[in-house]
Amino acid sequence: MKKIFLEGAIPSEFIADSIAKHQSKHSIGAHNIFLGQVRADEVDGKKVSAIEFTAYEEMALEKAHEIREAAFEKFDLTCLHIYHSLGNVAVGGVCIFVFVSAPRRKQVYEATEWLVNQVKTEVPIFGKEIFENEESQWKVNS
Amino acid sequence: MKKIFLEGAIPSEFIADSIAKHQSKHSIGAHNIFLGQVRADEVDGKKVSAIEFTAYEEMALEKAHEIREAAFEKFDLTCLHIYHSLGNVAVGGVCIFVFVSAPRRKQVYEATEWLVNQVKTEVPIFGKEIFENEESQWKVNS
Amino acid sequence: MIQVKYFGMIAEATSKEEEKIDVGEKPFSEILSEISSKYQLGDLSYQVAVNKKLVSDFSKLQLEEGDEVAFLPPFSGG
Amino acid sequence: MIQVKYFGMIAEATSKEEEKIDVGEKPFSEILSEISSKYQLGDLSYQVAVNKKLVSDFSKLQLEEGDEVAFLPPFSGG
Repeated sequence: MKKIFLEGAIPSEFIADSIAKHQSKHSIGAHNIFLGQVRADEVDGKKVSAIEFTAYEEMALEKAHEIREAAFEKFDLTCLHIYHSLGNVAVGGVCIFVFVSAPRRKQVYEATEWLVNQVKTEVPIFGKEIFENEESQWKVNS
Repeated sequence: MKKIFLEGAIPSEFIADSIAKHQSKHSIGAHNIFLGQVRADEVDGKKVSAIEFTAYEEMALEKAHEIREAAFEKFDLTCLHIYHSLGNVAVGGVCIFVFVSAPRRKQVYEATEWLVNQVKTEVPIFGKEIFENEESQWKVNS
Repeated sequence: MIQVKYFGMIAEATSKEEEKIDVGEKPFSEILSEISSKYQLGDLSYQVAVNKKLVSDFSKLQLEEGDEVAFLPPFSGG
Repeated sequence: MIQVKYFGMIAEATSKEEEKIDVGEKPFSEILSEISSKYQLGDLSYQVAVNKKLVSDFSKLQLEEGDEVAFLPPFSGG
């Protein structure tokens, strides 16, 4: 089962590394990358300062595996990667990184969108928004 | 007029830098990145080893500017960046980098796709595929 | 004995992340409602997974020794 | 004098990337066909830009001193 979790924010160097690793695959013509970044949302005058992520890790890995298999069935892809943060990610930090590669560009946008939506709805990850005043509320996906 | 051209392949460090620069923009919740990578296509038994790009640079910058303006009209974006290689890009190298950021993810995929298509059809850039045997042919966009 | 796991706002309500429960021959639905009343989960929204699979039809399910039951509030990754 | 620029496979056909041409009072369409026959561009596909704007209706256009005319083969960036 491929690992998907990283502790804390996903560093831009990690993303650069993933990109560089694909440059030896000469059948790839198009990459599409989605990054979710923690936004300083305001709720009733309180500002989000971080999101704290927890997960049912074993089930999440199984689900991510199923999603990968389904994506390869559904789209013409060369490879795909899903990464998600656990623990604390401060505003401005990247908490989800989805990376799709294919011979041609046609399907990569749709594949990325589909994958991000699958991760949000099917993978047991739980985000808690921490406000600057240290109050918190459970994140609700829209 | 924003600069769009880089000499040679676009390094993964350049992409990482662009990502890192956006982490201080706390209204952003979603990034979408498209990367075009030079493929080792085979044509009549000859294998592409690189693409050599030239451009009508002044017109390309004006066109890129118009495309940017149109994208901000059309989609709800916080910022967007377009970069393209000039000169020689070997197989596996990234020759186009389109980077879209928005408060929410909904429109970023479509905006990226639209931008990439606009660059391919509206910006006067010319690619010449160089084969391993040093023959060449002018690239045709599909 | 089964292993029960709680996540997110459910773990806040139960004040624990996991516990072992002796279920004997009780039907699954009865176990679920005992847990729900013990921790007053009635107002919370959650799904239940058994051995990492979401369960929609509780009536057909009979737990076995060593099963893992998880209480999962709405997913909010990404 | 106008500045004429050639790109991509057109520059290969003309064996030059730019040149200055004295056009006098000649209509634009005549200048274009002179260039096309001089370099045998007849079989090649291209668009023409004047001062960095693509021109679709040649008949209405009168060039002025210092204008920049570009011969652009199909775009193939990306």
